[in-house]
Amino acid sequence: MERSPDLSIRVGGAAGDGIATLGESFARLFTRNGYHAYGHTAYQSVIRGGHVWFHARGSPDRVWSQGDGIDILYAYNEQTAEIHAPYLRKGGVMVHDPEKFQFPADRLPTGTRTIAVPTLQMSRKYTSDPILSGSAAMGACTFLAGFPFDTLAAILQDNFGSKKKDVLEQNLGTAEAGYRFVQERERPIERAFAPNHGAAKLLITGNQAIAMGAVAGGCKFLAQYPMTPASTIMHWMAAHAADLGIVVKQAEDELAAINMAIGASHAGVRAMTATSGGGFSLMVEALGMAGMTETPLVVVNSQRSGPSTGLPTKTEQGDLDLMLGAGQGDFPRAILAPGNVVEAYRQTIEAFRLAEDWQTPILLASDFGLSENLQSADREDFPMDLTPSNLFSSRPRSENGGFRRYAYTPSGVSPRSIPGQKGLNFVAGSDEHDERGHLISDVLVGTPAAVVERRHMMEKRMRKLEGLRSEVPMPMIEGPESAQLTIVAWGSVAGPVRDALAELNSDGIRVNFLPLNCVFPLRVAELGKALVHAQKTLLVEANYTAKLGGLIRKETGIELSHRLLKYDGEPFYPAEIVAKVRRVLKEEVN
Amino acid sequence: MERSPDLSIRVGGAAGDGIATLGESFARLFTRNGYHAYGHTAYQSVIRGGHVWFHARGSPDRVWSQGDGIDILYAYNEQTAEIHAPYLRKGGVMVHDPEKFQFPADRLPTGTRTIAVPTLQMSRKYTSDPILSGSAAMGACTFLAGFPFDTLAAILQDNFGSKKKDVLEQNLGTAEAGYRFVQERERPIERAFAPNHGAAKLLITGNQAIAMGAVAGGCKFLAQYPMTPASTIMHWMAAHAADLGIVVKQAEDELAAINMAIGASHAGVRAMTATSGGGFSLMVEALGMAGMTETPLVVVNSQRSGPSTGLPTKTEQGDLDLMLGAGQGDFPRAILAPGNVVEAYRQTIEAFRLAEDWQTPILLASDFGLSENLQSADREDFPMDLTPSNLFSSRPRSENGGFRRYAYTPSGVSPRSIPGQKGLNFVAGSDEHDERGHLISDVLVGTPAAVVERRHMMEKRMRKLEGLRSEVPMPMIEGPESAQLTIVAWGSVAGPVRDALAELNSDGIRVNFLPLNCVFPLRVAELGKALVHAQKTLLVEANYTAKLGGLIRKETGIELSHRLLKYDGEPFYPAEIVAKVRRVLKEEVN
Amino acid sequence: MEGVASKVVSPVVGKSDTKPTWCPGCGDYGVVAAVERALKTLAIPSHEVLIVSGIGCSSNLPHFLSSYGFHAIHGRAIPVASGAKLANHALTVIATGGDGDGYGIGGGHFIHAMRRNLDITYIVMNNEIYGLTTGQASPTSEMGHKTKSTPLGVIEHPINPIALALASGATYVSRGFSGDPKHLGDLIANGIKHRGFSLVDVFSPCVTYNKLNTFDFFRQRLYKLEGSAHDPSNLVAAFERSQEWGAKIPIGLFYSADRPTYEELEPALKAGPLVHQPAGLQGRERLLDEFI
Amino acid sequence: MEGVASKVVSPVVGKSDTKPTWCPGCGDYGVVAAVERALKTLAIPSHEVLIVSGIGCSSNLPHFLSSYGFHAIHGRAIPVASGAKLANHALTVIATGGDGDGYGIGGGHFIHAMRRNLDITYIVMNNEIYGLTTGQASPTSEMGHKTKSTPLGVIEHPINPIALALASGATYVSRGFSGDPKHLGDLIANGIKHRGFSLVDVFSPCVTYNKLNTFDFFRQRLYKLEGSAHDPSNLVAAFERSQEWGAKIPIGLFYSADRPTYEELEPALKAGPLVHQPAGLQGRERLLDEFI
Ligand SMILES: Cc1ncc(C[n+]2csc(CCOP(=O)(O)OP(=O)(O)O)c2C)c(N)n1
Ligand SMILES: Cc1ncc(C[n+]2csc(CCOP(=O)(O)OP(=O)(O)O)c2C)c(N)n1
Ligand code: SF4
Ligand code: SF4
Ligand SMILES: [Mg+2]
Ligand SMILES: [Mg+2]
Repeated sequence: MERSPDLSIRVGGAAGDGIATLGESFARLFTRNGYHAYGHTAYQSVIRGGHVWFHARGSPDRVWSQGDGIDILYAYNEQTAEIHAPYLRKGGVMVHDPEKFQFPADRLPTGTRTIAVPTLQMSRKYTSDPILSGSAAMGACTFLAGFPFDTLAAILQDNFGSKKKDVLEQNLGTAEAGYRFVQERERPIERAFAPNHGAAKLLITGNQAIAMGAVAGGCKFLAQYPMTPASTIMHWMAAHAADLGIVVKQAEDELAAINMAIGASHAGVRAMTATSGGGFSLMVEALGMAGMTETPLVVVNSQRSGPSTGLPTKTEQGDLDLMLGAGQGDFPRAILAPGNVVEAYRQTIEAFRLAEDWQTPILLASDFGLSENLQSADREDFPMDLTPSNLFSSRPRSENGGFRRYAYTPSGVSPRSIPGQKGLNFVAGSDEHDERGHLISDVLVGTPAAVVERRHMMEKRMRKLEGLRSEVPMPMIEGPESAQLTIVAWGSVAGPVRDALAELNSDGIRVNFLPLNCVFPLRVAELGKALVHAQKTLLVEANYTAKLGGLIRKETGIELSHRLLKYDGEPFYPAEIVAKVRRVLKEEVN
Repeated sequence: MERSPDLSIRVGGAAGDGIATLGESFARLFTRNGYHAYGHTAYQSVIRGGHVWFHARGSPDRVWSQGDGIDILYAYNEQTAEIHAPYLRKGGVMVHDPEKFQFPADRLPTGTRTIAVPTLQMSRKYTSDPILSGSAAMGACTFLAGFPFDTLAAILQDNFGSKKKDVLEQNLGTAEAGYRFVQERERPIERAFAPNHGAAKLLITGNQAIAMGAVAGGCKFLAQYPMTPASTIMHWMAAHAADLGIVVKQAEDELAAINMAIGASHAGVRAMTATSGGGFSLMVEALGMAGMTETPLVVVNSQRSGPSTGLPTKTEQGDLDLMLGAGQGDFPRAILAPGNVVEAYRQTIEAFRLAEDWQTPILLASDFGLSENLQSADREDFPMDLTPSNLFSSRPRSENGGFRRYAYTPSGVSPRSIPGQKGLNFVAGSDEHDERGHLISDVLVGTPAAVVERRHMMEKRMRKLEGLRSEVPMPMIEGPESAQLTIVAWGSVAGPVRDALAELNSDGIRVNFLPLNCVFPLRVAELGKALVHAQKTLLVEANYTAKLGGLIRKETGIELSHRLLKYDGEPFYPAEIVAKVRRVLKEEVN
Repeated sequence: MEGVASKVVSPVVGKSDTKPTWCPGCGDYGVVAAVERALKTLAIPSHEVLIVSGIGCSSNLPHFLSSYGFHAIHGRAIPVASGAKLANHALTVIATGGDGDGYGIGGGHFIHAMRRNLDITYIVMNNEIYGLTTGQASPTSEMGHKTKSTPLGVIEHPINPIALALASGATYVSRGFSGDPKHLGDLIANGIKHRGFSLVDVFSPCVTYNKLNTFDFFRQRLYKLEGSAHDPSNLVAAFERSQEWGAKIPIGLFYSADRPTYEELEPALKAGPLVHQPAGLQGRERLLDEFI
Repeated sequence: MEGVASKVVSPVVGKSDTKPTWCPGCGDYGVVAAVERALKTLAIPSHEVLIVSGIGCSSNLPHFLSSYGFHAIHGRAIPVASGAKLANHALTVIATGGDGDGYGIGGGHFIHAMRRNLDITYIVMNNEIYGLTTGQASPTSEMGHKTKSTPLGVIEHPINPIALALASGATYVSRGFSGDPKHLGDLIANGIKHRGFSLVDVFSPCVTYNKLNTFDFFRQRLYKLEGSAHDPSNLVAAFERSQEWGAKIPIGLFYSADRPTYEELEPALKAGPLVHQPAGLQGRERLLDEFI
């Protein structure tokens, strides 16, 4: 498989310089011209200042991560040049304004060069605020990337059209000045793309996909407390709430958020909450209550670098043990872990289905990278044809002698009534209870009948775990069937692994990939089968203690033979994975 | 090894009937006469009514659990007779008052009988409150068990001496009436004990031992929120706080409790909090903060039957995954799991030492059984010679250019200063930071130097986990060195296992036992070595999903071959374990 | 008749088939009777009532009435009730529990619920002690009260739930007494009728663990605001009354005000209870346009 | 000179070697300056001051001063500060953070800390928005305020921290303005001097995300209680003033009262700060007698 060359544009500056807007616009240049794209945002836990950057990568082929290397770097300030210029690859250029800083050519990698653009001069025509200079540079980069000014103009129109009229005019004017300035002096770089490669693609973050997927799956209620990188789920929902008929409740804390969602679900409305590790920690107790009361619930945990407050704007897969162990005692749960925006949409829908069918909490594990980075996709990737049933309008049969909300059944799933439905009144309780919901923790517990009842009720609930196991996504090998090495990863780390795989396979190296979209419960039999033929296995995981590796060993006895772990907050780069695979395979030869 | 026969007295009634006091007094009959004893309390999540019971077992040998079977049953009410009479063993008697209820002899196991005592009649001499009738029965049982009235009189003196004078008189009078009534008509039962077997022993609960161990280990600050079965730690501490110079703070919730303890520890005072699963769930976030800020902390989690509120007065080992996963991201921790009151005392001291030496949170896992049941012990079991250092008076060296609170060291442990110490000011932060405690999450994160710094700081902290691993209690086989089967268990389940082992070994069956007093980090090498010779292994654990078994497989790859799991809230009975071992060994023969 | 009404058939709320497990003489018997009386008076069908509680002796209340119930975890009755109310605001939602549950561990939710003004009635069985955990100090325990956790006496100023409610913007703030179930029933009924968040703090003595704040203690001290010159529309006057403690302690309605409820202001609820609205994204493909 | 004072050598609290990372113009600059001024005035040695914060823009404050600090997790500044104060009540303990941190997620601790009356000074940088998480509504956001989480406007009554403090039994209740650091510095200094819990709520505008409650907004409305007829020993009058919002908004000292602190009442602290007391059980063997 030949891969077409990709094109990467990176822009860096300080928080407040409008870097994210510039970067997203670059990503959109790709998708508007019909290319696949990936946009990686790198910012800090500070509102102004510091150093932020955005990396936009495009390709005629599907891209799964930020890739490796930079072709066009726009350095808004000197720090950006210092930090990022070393990653320019052959034929690459750095755009900067010499009025802001000088950058001697000998500090650039060989085969790369700078292009000086007087961006401040161009923006000064309109304002003394240097932020406008970014648009001039954007114009310059657009030309260098091979795209027509029209595309950029349309993007600027979308970005600033709703603002005061002169804001748009100023941006358009400066952008055009930058474009024309370079057009007169330069040619597009060697890797530049041809315009109009195909129909425009969508560009979407994991959080937007999750939020939209939730609504598609029937969610009508979101209670959340802001926390990076989960906040934008609430932002998207809030922006569309009135239109879509969804209650979005910013709660006073995460304890309230999850308990509100449980209350709403109990009352018959599909409900979700979303947070990151610190907030998820506060939800642990209520998660167990959802398990005990058998209340459907979807909880998104978008992981960031821990422990504790850690690095709030950096990625990690450090919460697996937390999610596995959340809640005292045993109750059924599943943990889905989508690997890209399309899976994020679909698995959120699936999370709602599983939560409802199995009447238990379902966790959706995201992370900073998936939640906040941008990925291209097609309209067809987001089917909207599902019609979630109205829970209130279907009701279980009434029974003589009282409704048995927690009736023993072979599957463990019992008939559920909704408050407001006549004749099916019951009390849901966080204490242990019998089939009708009556407590057995008070005047009964310890008596022989209650001991048996308790055992049966535990077994009834835990049967649902086996049911869940048979319905969660199947582990499926990607790439060549028989391979020298099988890579195993979960969640968004699938992105750089897929890019690495493409490169390795196109180099003729037989490596394949087992992405886990569901980390709990594991389909032990299928997983064992998928791994049994692997000569070597490489676990790629973004945490210190190889948590998925531990879980696989715990559940299957299989110890993956090699590991590539990262815990510095940065995403995996495909090249790191490629290099590791080569090292592991070389070992074998020796 | 021949085992001497034990003697078990059980008393049952409703909450409010004074059953616990009666039961504890029976246990004390044993210890005051120099016998070993174990007292099992069984109550419900209700304040009055329902059914409660207490089981007191004595023996000339050390006993580790409530054992099996009943020799003397005092049935305060009919329900007690119905529930417990079936467990009377040969030669056993049931004491009851026919005025309360009749119990036909054919409902008793063969070889057992009832002894009718007019307890109400005896108590009516003083009061119409039937609660006094229990003292009459206690007198009767004391005689039947072989003990002199004097011992009982002394116990009653201790129980009621501080109350109004006539309360003591009434109890003494009724007890003596009961004693004399039976003395005139009966002889002590066959298994009855001889009085004055030796010097009086102590009788203590796990929670008392933990509280006392904490103080011995240097604890000066306890912040707690009430929760069964951890509340009595606070009660003991509160009762002794003024005398011992300890601040006991009942907080507004568990969030406050753990954060207060962290604040106190930061300020240089050894601090603890204690709770059960639901409250522990609320402590998860702050636990990570203690890990990140490297603040010593001891957290007791006394487990009860989950999930959620579950069975608040019943035992389980269901929180292992919760404790392992508590907190987003990775940080070092240890989980100690004492198996009896003496270990509870010593390991609490050890928990304080480890927390301080490794500057990280140490969890002490207890459970309802260990926390609330009574066990005999000797004074020498509770050494009080440790002199915990004063943290404030020893100070690290000052440094030029600022104190490096989080200095990189080979062990991962850095010098620690205490607020109030001059010239060593620093800021402890829950965000990632550098050696001096400066944040790297804001204006630095993502820059090349900060990425390296982050990696180093993670590695520094995680080195402490390896240090901890080398200092936690060693797994040591008990019983015959080579055996047909090795039992593995953790925490208080060691009790019934030890009793079962004694029985099996005295029957000539070669079984041994590997108790785990530390479940995390596991000493992987030593554990592997201890298990490598085991022909068969039996995991005995009080939860549904065999959590310790999973952890052992995850860490060592070893899958224990057999399991005995219990999740109905009741303690393991030695006979269940004996029977299971016999079944497992029979398998082999077939 | 009431005594045998079964959970599933009673048209209005009555006793359930579970007998209360409280200690004989516990104040909470008076409260459940008052709730039952209030709901009977209002004749709300039993299946349209949801009673949500936390954990504690008092929080067992939902099991003893024939409505729908949710017996949640300690301290979280209010957020669970809030979620349920937002999901179906046609339901009559009552939150209930103890002083530890509501003012201790649940204190944060308490103040936020009141500013939020959801149409929920919150009945707190305030016995100034932790009952179910066998007698520790509660946030409303008086200074000096000796309990298992404060053997030398409480050294903290107690929470004043009435003052707190007034400061938080609650729109119906009242206090009742378990020993006067008729008056209490009226306060509860009026609280349910009130549009917005209603607090009914109830002196509900724990006869087992609180030997200080007994029925007698209250009988000697309580007086009714209804018979006094108090004007329940005057916030500052209500705050002043809330400070009264000692020989004379007021019960009754401290304050009530008319303010739109959260449900009324929430745009997504204009189309009726959420539970009856259609779900999903059918026909919403234009949503994707924002990602082009 | 102040500018270069290093964390470890300054005898009294000065700036640290870390420059504030707040947005240019952020109200919090005025607050850190006021804290520095107050501590300088009181001349407390820098190593005897512990500043504890939660998480938020405002909660970064401890890093910018040369004292000891504890930058805790979101919402938990008060319990951490309380534990530290109980461990060593010779320390000057200041808790600080934002409105979300203190009145939102930390709301429960807030009300309990005030009734407890530990000698802690709590400074809340109230910008009526969530700054660090980029602009969602906060518990003090006004009705109608459009934010990222409330695009159609806030529909909840805001928290009134002053009223809440008065209702909870706080013994020093004040409000300052970041735009008047001299006045604010005095409020803080007096709060630190006050024996017991002191609240200093500070209007500290977020220039990036709150376009409603700006410096100008406050400059046009604020007046000082000190110049008015207000009597800060009158609780009810203070409550009345706390309700003022609109054209005229008061700052200054609303209320102060003299009540024993928690530390003074705690028996174990009679022998001096806990941190200096001996630990362990040496010679306490008689403790075992109770188990015989
Ligand atoms: C998170 C958590 N912490 C602690 C407990 C233990 N607990 C159960 S009830 C209760 C307090 C009960 O007091 P209150 O709310 O006043 O109710 P009462 O029993 O007095 O009616 C506590 C602390 C718990 N169940 N969950
Ligand atoms: C448990 C938890 N939930 C959420 C967050 C995310 N978070 C960080 S700061 C913040 C709010 C900041 O608002 P405020 O306290 O008012 O401080 P400001 O930034 O406005 O000064 C939130 C929600 C967190 N760190 N921890
Ligand atoms: S302990 Fe107190 S509150 Fe609980 S049921 Fe008994 S009397 Fe009522
Ligand atoms: S975002 Fe607002 S609060 Fe945060 S630093 Fe900027 S101006 Fe200050
Ligand atoms: Mg109570
Ligand atoms: Mg704020």
